[in-house]
Amino acid sequence: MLQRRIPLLITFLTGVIIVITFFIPHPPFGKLQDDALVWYSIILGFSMLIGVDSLLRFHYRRIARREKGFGFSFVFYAGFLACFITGIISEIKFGDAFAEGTSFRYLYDYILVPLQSTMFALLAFFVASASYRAFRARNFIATLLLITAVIVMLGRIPIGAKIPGITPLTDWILNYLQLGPARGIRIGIALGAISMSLRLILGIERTYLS
Amino acid sequence: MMILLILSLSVKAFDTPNDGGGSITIEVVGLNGDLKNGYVYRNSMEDTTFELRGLISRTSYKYVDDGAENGKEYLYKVELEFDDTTLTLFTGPVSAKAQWYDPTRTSVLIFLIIFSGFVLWFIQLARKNPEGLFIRKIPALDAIDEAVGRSTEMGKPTFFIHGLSGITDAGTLAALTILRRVSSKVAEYETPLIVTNYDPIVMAASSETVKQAYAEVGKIDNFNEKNIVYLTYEQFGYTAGVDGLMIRENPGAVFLQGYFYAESLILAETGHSVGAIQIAGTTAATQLPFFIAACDYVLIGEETLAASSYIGREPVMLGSVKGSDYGKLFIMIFIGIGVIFATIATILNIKGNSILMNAFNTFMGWL
Amino acid sequence: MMEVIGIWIACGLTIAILSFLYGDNPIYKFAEHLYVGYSAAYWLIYIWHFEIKQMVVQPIAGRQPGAIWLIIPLFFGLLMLTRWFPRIAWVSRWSIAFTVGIGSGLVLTGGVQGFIIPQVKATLLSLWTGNVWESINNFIIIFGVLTTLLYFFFSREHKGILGAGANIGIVFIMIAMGASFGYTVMARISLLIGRLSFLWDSILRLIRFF
Amino acid sequence: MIWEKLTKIDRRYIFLFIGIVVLLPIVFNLKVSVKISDEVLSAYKEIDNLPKGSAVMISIDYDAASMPELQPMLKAILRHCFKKELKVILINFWPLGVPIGAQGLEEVAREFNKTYGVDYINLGYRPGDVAVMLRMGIDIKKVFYTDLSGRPLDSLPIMNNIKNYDDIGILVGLEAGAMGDAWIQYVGTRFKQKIILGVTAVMAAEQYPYLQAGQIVGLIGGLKGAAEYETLVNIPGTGLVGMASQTYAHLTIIFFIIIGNISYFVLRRKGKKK
Repeated sequence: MLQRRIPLLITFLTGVIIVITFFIPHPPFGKLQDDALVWYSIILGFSMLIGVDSLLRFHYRRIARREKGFGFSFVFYAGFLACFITGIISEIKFGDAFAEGTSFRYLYDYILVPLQSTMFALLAFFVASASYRAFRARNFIATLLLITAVIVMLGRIPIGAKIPGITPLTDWILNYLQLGPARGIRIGIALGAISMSLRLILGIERTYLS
Repeated sequence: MMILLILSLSVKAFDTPNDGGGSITIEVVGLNGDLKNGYVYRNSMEDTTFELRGLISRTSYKYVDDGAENGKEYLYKVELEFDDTTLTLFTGPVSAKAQWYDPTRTSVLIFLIIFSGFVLWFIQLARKNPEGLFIRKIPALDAIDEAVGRSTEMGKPTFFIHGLSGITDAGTLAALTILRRVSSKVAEYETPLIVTNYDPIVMAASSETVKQAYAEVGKIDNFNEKNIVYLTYEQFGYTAGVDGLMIRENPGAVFLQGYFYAESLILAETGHSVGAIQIAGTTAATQLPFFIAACDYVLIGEETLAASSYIGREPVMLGSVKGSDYGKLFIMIFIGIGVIFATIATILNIKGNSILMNAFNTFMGWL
Repeated sequence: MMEVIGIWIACGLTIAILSFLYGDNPIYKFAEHLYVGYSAAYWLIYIWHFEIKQMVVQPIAGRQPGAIWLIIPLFFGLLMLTRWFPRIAWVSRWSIAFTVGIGSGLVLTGGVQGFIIPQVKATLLSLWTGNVWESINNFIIIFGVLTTLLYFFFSREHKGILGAGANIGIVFIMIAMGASFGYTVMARISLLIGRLSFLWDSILRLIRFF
Repeated sequence: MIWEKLTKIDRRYIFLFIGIVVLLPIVFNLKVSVKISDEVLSAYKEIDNLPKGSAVMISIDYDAASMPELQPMLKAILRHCFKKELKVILINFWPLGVPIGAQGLEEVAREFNKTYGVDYINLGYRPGDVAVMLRMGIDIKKVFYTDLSGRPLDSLPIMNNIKNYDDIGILVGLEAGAMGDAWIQYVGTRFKQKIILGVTAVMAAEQYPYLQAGQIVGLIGGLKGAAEYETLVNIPGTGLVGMASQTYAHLTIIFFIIIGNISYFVLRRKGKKK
């Protein structure tokens, strides 16, 4: 009862209220959708404590048991503490850890930014290796994939403009040919998501509960 | 010229429509770009003073006064400054009120009723008559058992990698259904399963899902909460962490499910480099091409969302899929009729008859 | 001086992540563990600063009207913490159910208003516009949307007209996939350009410094 | 034999080639010229046709990761706005993008000798995403009481004539994520705001439905879009340099695809003979 029925009821009520208030501008309903987003992020904040705690324990265990590569768990702790401590200090000292000039920002600029953008940049290499492997004219559909990809790739660089027809063809593919399927896929996803939401509200879909 | 302009000017004050109240809109009608400044003053009908509220917008010729009290009457005075003259106009009394229904959203309401109607109707039908419901083949979902099986034969763990969306995203909930299937297979074969999480709420839900699956096949003792890993709520930190785990744990099967952003290809290429069978599914239309290029099986968009019905094959679920298909059919027919209407309207319009065209445009405006 | 040290660190981390291309190695492991640790703490500070502090603490401390409603997310947030106690961990399902309810409600209304209606509306094109090419392009868009939607019919076997339509749909889908892939290559390369420019500029700066 | 080796080529060779061709133009400062596409031209025209003194709101919805693509765009658009004597209001929906946006704005404003608070303003970041967008439709000053550095908005002359979206000529969203959809769905749909999106190249293909539906009036996609805009404004920047690396990298990838297909067909023919 408490474990299954109540959660289903909570989902039902919350979902229905959110949907109904969408059509009612009158206070206090009009703002409810916006408020709900804020509420969601507050709950997310609490859950993050659980998540981070499990991560800290994971590395603590590795060190305690001297598991293979446990030395790197010290690096993990160093990174965690460096950020956490500078964050707390900057928050107390300046009231805003994210302001320019705090030690927290210094670490952000010189540790997080390069890590983040280099990780992202790895994609340039993976895009090359994936296209080398995947774009083979194995059958009709694979050939289509390959041909459109190559045409658009050429059309996006200035040299493509020198091959007659490539630029207009690329523009035509992007503006018309791919527009229909792109729209169809998205309408499909939206419909699927709506149908899924209905199932959730009705309590038919309850993977995580039973 | 100037006199003509001024004679044609008027000012309107009305309750701002379709809102939560507390707001009155003042609109100057008949202006066309010569306005230098337009000041709006308000009198609360309690004394004779007019208080400056703000300026008329020079692009929309409107001012929205949000400081009105609901139900209280106000008078407004508008001073319009032109290059060579100033004009003062009065309007009111007017009061603000909150509306109980937003008619601009009627089309949303109608669509929701029709679509939910189909889904509910077919769920009801399925309850009464559970036989004969069909769902087309989705190869990527059939491959789940094979992938876990092969991973077991090779003595390698199975990886389930969640995307970056939270629990509020339909794609994440679909991912959880697939996780449910994967974990019951894994529990049955007694191979290790590692679930990586980006979002802590999803982690909690994953943990519940996997635990339930293990309990169902009677292997609850084999369930290890520590294998439901939380990494970090940072896109590429998560990617770096998952990549590292994959390279070191060397999985035989990798499931990439949920909403992904750019990291999709980094993860899929790393999974491929360790030789795992990869089954991906996402509602992120932008990332589908990369999964198609780098993975063995891909659930395309809506296929992901149909997964729970496909796997469970429960009549009510299949009924909802059927209802949703009818919703899709409704949209297609709607598009079809709309296109025919638009075509006829355009042809008539070219020939000089604009009645249908105007009707069409009115309809589009309402929609 | 701090900036020079920062650039050294950033360069080092950039190279450490790039080394992953060669294969797993201790330098990458170092960067990876630092990254996970650092960013986990970063989001704790982030959530505190931007969500808990600004959306919970300040409204309550400032006795803002409506702050009383924050009791709802706080209640469900606290329930989430029951995950620390395995025997009552199931209570956290209530919070999960609440967030699922919020999500379903938002998807139902947002999906229709924000996506389905505008996209369907944009597809209501005329098949004859007075211009042959424009008319053909309109037809292609409409045809692409409809056949793609046919591919996403699940409750009937893809045979006969439905089968033919769905097959055309998958052809359109693959063209869209190829176009999107080809178009994306550019972005991925841009990221690498950004990173390599940074490395090159930093090298020049460091050379000048010494 | 050689073809068999090629199909199983160690992907690290591909990585090496890509690294080299991207690095060379950066080191030797090579440039290429670009052709202008319609969607960038229409974005340019929309801004170009705004009357002098109109306000352009630019939303920085990206962080360092997408800086290589979106920062050249930001700078090119700012240069255009300042050249046309338009007022610029910068806001942020990605807190991590705040310093990036500020840096670009200050740099370009200095080039044009513009005055803060009169010609441009940086409102900074307020949490709440969509809620902030919606509330700005009522009154910007009720969401952003102060600018980035804490000055009250009422004390800055640029904000005198600006209350909400009605007073914003064009909204330019520079997007690396889902914020662009939110701008369109919430602000475009509800407040009838004209929107131009500048997006990373990966997202660009996805925006065409919006462009075609008239939900956005212009689209600038990726580094190429930035390079095109730089060309239109006639002030070359990092976008154009990057295009050279881009060109060589694309050609390298296409070269590898061709090699891959030749080896595939040669091997298949051999397989058939056997």
